[in-house]
Amino acid sequence: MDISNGVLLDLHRRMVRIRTFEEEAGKLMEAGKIPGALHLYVGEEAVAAGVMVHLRDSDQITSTHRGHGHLVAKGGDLRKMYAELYGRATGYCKGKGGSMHISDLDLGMLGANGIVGAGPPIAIGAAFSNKYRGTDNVTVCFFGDGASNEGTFHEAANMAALYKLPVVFACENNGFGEFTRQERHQAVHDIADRAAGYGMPGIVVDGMDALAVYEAAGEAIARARAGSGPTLLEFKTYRFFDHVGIRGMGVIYREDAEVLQWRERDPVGLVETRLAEQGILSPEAAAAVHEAALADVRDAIAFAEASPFPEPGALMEDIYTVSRGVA
Amino acid sequence: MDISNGVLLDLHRRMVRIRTFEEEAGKLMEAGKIPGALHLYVGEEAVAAGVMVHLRDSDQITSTHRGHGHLVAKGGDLRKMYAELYGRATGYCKGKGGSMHISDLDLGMLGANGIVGAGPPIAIGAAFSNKYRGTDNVTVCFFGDGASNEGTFHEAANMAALYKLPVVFACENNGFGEFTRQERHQAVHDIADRAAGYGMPGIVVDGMDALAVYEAAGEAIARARAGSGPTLLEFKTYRFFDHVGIRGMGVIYREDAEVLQWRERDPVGLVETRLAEQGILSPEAAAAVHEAALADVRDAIAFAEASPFPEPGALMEDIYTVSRGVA
Amino acid sequence: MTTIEAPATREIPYVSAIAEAFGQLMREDPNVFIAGEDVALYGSVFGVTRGLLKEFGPQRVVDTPISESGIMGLGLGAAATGLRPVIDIMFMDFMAVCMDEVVNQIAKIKYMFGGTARIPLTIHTMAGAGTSMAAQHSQSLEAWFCHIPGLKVVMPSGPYEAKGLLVAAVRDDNPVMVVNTKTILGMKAHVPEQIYEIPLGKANVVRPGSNFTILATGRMVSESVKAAEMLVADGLDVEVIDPRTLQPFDTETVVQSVRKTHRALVAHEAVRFGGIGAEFAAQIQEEAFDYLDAPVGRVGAPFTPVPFSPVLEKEYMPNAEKIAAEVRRLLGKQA
Amino acid sequence: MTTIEAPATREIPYVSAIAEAFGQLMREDPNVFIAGEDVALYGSVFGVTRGLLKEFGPQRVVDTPISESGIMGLGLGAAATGLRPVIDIMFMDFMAVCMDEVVNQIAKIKYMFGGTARIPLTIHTMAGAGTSMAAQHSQSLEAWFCHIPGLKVVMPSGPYEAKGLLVAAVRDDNPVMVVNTKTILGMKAHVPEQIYEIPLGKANVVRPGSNFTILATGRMVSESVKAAEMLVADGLDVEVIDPRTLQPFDTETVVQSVRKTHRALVAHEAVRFGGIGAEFAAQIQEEAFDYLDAPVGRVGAPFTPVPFSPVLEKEYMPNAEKIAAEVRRLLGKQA
Ligand SMILES: Cc1ncc(C[n+]2csc(CCOP(=O)(O)OP(=O)(O)O)c2C)c(N)n1
Ligand SMILES: Cc1ncc(C[n+]2csc(CCOP(=O)(O)OP(=O)(O)O)c2C)c(N)n1
Ligand SMILES: [Mg+2]
Ligand SMILES: [Mg+2]
Repeated sequence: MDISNGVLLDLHRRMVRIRTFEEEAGKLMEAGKIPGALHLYVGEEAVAAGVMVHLRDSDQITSTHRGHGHLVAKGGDLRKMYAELYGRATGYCKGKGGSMHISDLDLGMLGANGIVGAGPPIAIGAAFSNKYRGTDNVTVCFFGDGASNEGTFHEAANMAALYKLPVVFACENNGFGEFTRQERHQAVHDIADRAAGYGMPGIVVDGMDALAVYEAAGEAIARARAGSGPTLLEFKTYRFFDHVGIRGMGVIYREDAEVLQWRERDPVGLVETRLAEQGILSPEAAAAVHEAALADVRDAIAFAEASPFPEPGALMEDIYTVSRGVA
Repeated sequence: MDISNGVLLDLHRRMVRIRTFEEEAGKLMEAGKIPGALHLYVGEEAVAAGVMVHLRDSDQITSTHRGHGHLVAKGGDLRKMYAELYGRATGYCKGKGGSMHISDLDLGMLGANGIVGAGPPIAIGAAFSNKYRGTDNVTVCFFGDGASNEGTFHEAANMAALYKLPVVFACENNGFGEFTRQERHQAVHDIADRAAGYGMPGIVVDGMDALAVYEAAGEAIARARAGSGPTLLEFKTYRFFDHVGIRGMGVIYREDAEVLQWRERDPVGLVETRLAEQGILSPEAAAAVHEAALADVRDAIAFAEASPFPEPGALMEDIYTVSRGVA
Repeated sequence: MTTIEAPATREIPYVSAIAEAFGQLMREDPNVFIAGEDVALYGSVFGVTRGLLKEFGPQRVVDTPISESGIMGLGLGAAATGLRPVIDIMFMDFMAVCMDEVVNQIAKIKYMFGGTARIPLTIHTMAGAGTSMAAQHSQSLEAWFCHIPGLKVVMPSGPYEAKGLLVAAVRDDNPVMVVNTKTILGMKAHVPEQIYEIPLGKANVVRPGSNFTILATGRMVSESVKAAEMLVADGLDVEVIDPRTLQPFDTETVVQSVRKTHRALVAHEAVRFGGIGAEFAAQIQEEAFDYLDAPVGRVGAPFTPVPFSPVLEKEYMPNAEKIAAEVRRLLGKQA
Repeated sequence: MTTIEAPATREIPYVSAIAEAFGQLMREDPNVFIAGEDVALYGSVFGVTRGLLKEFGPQRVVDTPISESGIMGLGLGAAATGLRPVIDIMFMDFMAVCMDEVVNQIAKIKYMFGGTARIPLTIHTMAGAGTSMAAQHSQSLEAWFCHIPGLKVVMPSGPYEAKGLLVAAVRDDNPVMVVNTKTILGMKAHVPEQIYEIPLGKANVVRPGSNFTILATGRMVSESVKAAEMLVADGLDVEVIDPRTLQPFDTETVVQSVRKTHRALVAHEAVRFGGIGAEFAAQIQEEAFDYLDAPVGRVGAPFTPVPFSPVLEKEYMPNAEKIAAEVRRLLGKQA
């Protein structure tokens, strides 16, 4: 696949923004500034970025409990995101959702989700709607290796193939469902092997390599957009941090050596090396991208911290839509 | 596979008993003598019989809403079955379950089930228990093509392969989920193709041919019994009658010609031809099997009709097990 | 609409009222579609979608695989992106297979997203015992859903309500569950031919009365009217109220009635323990305590799964006789 | 047991009481096993199974895929064939993903089979808000299960109850759901070291009192005791009752109390509308109508999904202050 320099730089920029967003969020959580649980995306940036560069605002995604990376990559407003993590009235969800429910319907981000496996059925609904309304929008459904064992994935995959829906199933196989290693939660090595059972292509992709992601996602999305039906992409990736929070090593369920080995293929580092080799991104330019991202994140954090908490009355608002004058 | 004459005759006898049981039950339902809904097994007898000849009483099966054939084949008491269909106190479930909940725990028949897709999770539980208790019992999970689209099948299949449980998934693909043809409920032709996605063998079997069923089931059951894990068997079969009741032709969702074509391969007829060719079963002997089955079924019907309805007090019994003196 | 107004006496069965409402709703709004198991080619096992496939085609009348979670999620995703889906779940018992989509997703997404989502989704299903279908095809589980903020729940008591509440449900911009009762699908009553709405959240005084209030849902409304007739002989002038919408519940209408009648009973087909009648009874005594001359009674199914055998099922089912008997028992308890 | 009796004052946290009970139950019965997500290697995200894998091995402490329906069905199939499973569902909200197994299968199989089955299965889960986990990780859904014949439901209010009720649940030959409250896992209290049972179906008078009854569940028990202390200043001598088992409910103990105190309030953390408190309130007014001087009040969560933001969640949560305020409001309504 031919990739323009602009796209390559865009990919890199999105990844850096995710990385920066997450590292700062992790620190703030550990410092007790962000309440609740944060599931951080560090190590998996290539997937979100490589998929999202193909999407328009009118294309939708469904996300997971590990959803910040998806929204950052889809162009989410960092201020509204941080404000949401902080539980402030200015957040994406007015503070009512937090990390696990962050969403931006205007960007087609149909929500992070606290229920593992909840995304696939919602994604096929959005895809059904795209087709019904005669648009050529595409829906991408992100889900984890752990989620691939929920019945909802099965039902949605079958329906997507049956109805030839414009949807891409993007499995982020980071090797663990919480603290359970893939080989202890399923007997197959490649989740992509499940695609054949529904009648759709299943493709294994190096999820640490942004260009590989870009290429595979591009084909699957084009296929969906053309009305040729769904694809299951399995991105082999790794989460550098813990399931919740930032501690990535010294944990009971994996060896530090394994973490270090994966970190050698840090997706941000990989893409930077590649772009440097191709003469597209100098070390200085790369540093500038990081600095800009950090500035944006710091600005977002400052915005969040300066934002008010929701008013008490907000508790009982937004439960029902006012429908023809009646709440 | 070498099949002894005794086994062949046993197979035939079980099939005839199912056929007779079902045809008479269908008539009685149409005559208004049996309340509720009957899902009849006529046309699919080779599957139940071909699987069940391999099973011991201590092996379990989970069944479906179309469960009579399974229990007849597993050696169920026809009197108790008919009494249950009639809602009598002498029935398998004391009249509380009816057709959709017929069961015999002593024979390892863990129940027909009114919820499509409910069987697979229960089956892996029984298989887990067999393994836990150090037995070499096997559990066979019957389910339909329609049920193969429920998430429960997916979850159970994954867990069975993961834990290498002694279970066989026996998919009775009769081409329809209620009134929806297979090609309108899934995009794959062979449900057996789903097996690879879990890490177990998947095999397509001619479900009208009792010997083919016998052979495939024998291997899968032996494999499970030996501790080598689960298998997915897909039996291609056809239901001669309607989804509920006996009307098989003149229905909106399929052509009569299709029914007639499948009826040419009537599993009972097929096995009788085969046994006649092999000189094992003369036409007279076959007729005698039918007569004996009819006599047993008539006896069962008479028993049911002569049986009392449950006493009113029975309504509030059998909800809880009396546990250490307390209900 | 060009149809000529039918005579005010046009009587049609409950099942036809549903089918008619679906047709009219789909005609008025191209974003309305129906998805469910065997709703298209077969016209639903209850007949509630008969004829729709022919008129609206397979894109808008969608047969699905047997995948309730998938279907319900499909409805949600479609509703969140501009459509107005009706999701048919054949038997209410099967709601247990897709509870997450209904309760954790559909009901909560608007709130979790800070109000940005709009989920105009109708869930359509059939509840109730009395057809010898046993424990997994006979439940009335409306209490579960009434307990969940973000959902609305309606329960029609006859053909007129079936159509009017369904229209209101589909037109509403919120998720609404329509709980029909399968044993009254054949019940006939006057149903206007043109499309009309019964406002959600408003109770209906079915039979006015002065000295006893029966609050009944679904099939129990007609049974309560029968009970009221029986109780005339006891010198009682029973008011029967049909809340029509269970969530939001029209406390006001009911409480006003009880303040007038001083005695009340709640009747539903669901299991009595933990049924929605408990909520209604609790509210009545909270809001009309000083007016009550007797405890608020409740009639519901006994605490057992639904039995198959017709003799047991008959014993199981709440009905007019049991309602009347409970009213008499309550009066014996009167302060 | 060879352990030396610990001093009567041994205080351990709720979470350790659970883990201790599991260990002792598994020691006494080789048919007891635990399955759930991350219960083995990780010892559960709440720490309730810590140490068990080491002692009992992976056959009896089973990490599962994220497949709640599969796990719950596994428990059922195992229970029906002679084992005594404990199925851990991490958050009670996830019960929505496996409702069919719980409600249509586990609860009903015995009855549907005419009594031939025995399902000694324990479902163990965590309910409650207050941890900034938002709408899908904070619900208290016990009312759903109390409405379902065939299930038993317990809700421990502290460490002593956590252990004793869990032991009773696992030893019981019926399906029992144990609903813990995640925010009191750190609460410490006296817990006997040896294995002991709290009988199912028996309420406990936590604090005797003479002129007001508060019936509270789970975390609301300790909050109600606090409220009772606050209300001393109002001249109230509040009796606090913990039903411990919600299904079957010990009506007798509660009604006796109300007949003595003449006023009552029910408190739980679940959403008030349609919560189990409605059933309790309805029963109290049915059984003690003549004794009541005021309506039976109810405290529960407001009718909204659980919000994320700590300021909103605090507003959401029922607590001692709100209970005391409601008691005072009720007294104002007194007849
Ligand atoms: C239905 C449900 N079950 C369990 C959980 C608890 N849980 C949260 S994240 C998680 C692991 C998910 O694994 P995976 O899908 O691989 O995503 P990852 O966390 O690795 O990104 C689990 C079990 C949940 N949130 N929802
Ligand atoms: C969860 C659930 N959904 C829907 C139904 C209604 N229903 C009963 S049988 C059936 C068709 C099942 O098809 P299949 O699994 O192929 O079995 P078959 O009837 O063909 O033997 C359906 C949809 C049900 N009983 N349970
Ligand atoms: Mg993972
Ligand atoms: Mg079928």
